[in-house]
Amino acid sequence: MADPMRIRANMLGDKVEVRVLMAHEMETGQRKDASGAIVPAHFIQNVTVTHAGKTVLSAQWGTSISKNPFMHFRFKGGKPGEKVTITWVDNKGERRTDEAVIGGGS
Amino acid sequence: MKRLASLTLLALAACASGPSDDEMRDDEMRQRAEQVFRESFTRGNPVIRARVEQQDDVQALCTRYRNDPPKDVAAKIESEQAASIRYPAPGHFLGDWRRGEKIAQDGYGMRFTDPDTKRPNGGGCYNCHRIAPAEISYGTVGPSLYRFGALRGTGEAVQRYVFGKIYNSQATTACSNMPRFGHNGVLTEEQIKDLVALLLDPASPVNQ
Amino acid sequence: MSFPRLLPAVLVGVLAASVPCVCQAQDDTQKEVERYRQLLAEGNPADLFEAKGEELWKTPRGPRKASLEQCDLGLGAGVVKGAFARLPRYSADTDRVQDLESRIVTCMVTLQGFKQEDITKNPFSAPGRPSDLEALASYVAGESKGMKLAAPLDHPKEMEAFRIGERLFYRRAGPHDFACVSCHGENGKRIRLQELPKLTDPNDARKIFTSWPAYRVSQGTVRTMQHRLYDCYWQMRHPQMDYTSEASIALQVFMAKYAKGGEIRAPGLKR
Amino acid sequence: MNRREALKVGGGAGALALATIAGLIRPGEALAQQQWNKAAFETKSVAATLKALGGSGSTESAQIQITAPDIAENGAVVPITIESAIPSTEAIAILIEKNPNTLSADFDIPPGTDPFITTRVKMAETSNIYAVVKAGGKYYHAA
Repeated sequence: MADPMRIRANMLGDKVEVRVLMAHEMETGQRKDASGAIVPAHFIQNVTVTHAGKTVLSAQWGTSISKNPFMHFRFKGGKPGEKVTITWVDNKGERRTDEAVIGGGS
Repeated sequence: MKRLASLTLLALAACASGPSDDEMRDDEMRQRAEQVFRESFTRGNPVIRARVEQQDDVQALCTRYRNDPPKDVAAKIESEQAASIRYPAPGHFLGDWRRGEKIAQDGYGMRFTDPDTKRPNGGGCYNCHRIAPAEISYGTVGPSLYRFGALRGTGEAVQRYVFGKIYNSQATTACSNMPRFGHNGVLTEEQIKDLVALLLDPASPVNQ
Repeated sequence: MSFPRLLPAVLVGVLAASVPCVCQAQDDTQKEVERYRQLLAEGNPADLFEAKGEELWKTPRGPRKASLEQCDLGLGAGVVKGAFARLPRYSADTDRVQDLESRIVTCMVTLQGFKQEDITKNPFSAPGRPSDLEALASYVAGESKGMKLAAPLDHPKEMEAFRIGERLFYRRAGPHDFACVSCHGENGKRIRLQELPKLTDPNDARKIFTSWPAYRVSQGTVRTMQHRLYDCYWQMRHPQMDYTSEASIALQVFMAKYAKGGEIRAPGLKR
Repeated sequence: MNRREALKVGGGAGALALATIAGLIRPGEALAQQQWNKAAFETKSVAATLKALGGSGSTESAQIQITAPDIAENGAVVPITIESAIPSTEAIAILIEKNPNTLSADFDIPPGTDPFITTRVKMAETSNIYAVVKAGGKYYHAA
């Protein structure tokens, strides 16, 4: 199973600032291994961030997002103590969902 | 520290009664370190291992004096290393600067991940030197060589000097940080001539 | 100083729009590289390894189905906090000077029953083959973040290791005549765009020695101090250095002497 | 079918979001039904990507700011921030002109979320970076 994400969610004024790191190889499908064989593409295709049942960000990614992806964004309407939930799904159908509690001012 | 080391040597030279206690301990420590070195690279490629276990005289002296040998030792190293240089025939120092640029960029060769193929070794010159202006990713361990020919001239005497410097850097500076590319068989005569051209050919981007 | 075996299918990208002019090339390049690093510092993927390492540390594993929670890293069984700030050091139970990785291996063998040969055969990760040791080292090092390096280095074996490390630091060998000091003996130098620390200068040593393990963006993984030394010897045209070999630890004792007092910033983030 | 088209006609993801709010399905399940714009991610030029995203008539805008270092020490990890000052920004896409596949990422920005995103991309070689913004149903771009 995929390793957990690291999510930091903190209030910045009236907004929630979210920074997330995901553990994923993000294989392009163009790299060759030591024996010269192509390593099949393996990458996150969809990311969804929800807060209080509402999607606050959704993304589609291609193979050119860096390994161990990082994302930073801000949304309105969250309060300290509430949860932010992030889910990714990759091209092999593997998925991972993690959540973080919104902290006070950062 | 460096000054102390050379004084110790002079004192030793003047003393006929054999090595001092300090010198004995130093020698013991040297042997102990050599043993640790041998026991710490046991799994590597045996060819590469053999190349590093045994130091040549120059390597041993530069290690001992931490690259700052006393004058007499330096002079001896320089004259012996100068004698080892195999120069090309007069008038044939300049190769092709375009090939030289490739060699200067290339760090390939003699590392444990470099497969033993016919691919020639690189010089890796940009690791330490600024050379052609288009390459902004250059090192500063060695001096900038940008405009080398424009500043120093491009005549045969300079060509011969540059060839010798790349072939065996320690012929001019004992214990220089720069590899002895020709002497140690890292680069061929042809490759060194291409590098001479990179620095000295008036058409080379180095001299624009 | 890239590591071609591990580099992804992409190379250094320089944005065409603004290649700096020749006159200020060096200054501008340095400034942009600094900016690049600051942008990356916003999220260090080493965090992922710390989290994984903590989980591994606390999970019963190995033939004995034991966790590493009772591991003695030098401050007593079970003390992780601050342990990295006191390494490398002499351990009476093994009668050896040990670094972080060597001590983790000792605990994996004695507590969990792993075979030393098995865990040290492929200690560094490769694409598709993660390394427990990289994660474990990240976790333990991270538990000393903000503390000052205070390895005692006064035991006779530690003092002997220092003298051996010192000799090895200056030892020139191989077809390129390289020694550690070839790259790490002067201030303000760099290889390509990578600045080189002068390891015998406390100002440099304090910053560098305490920032490994580190996430290396060029390799997409955390690399440890053992890997840093192995990689240096690769560049020096030496053979593969044995994992946790005596030379690797002697060199760390040598460096640690100059790095004492430096604030632990591991796991760091590097090119 | 192109997911953008689905959004335009007001079905697809919009309906799923409602279902999530109602607690009918968990976010993970909603994701499984989410689409990935294969056609757009396989394009090999800026023009083709714009076309695949439905933004062929896109106009250049000074209200889109792209922040990236001029020099990336390593092309495997290039930090990029896109910020749009165009009112009603709904989506932000990142395009790398010289990459084997031009489109790198496409972010949907719902109301309440800042039109601002930072991520990290791989660059195969020195290249221009384009940002494409969809706002109020129209497309804008910047390089």
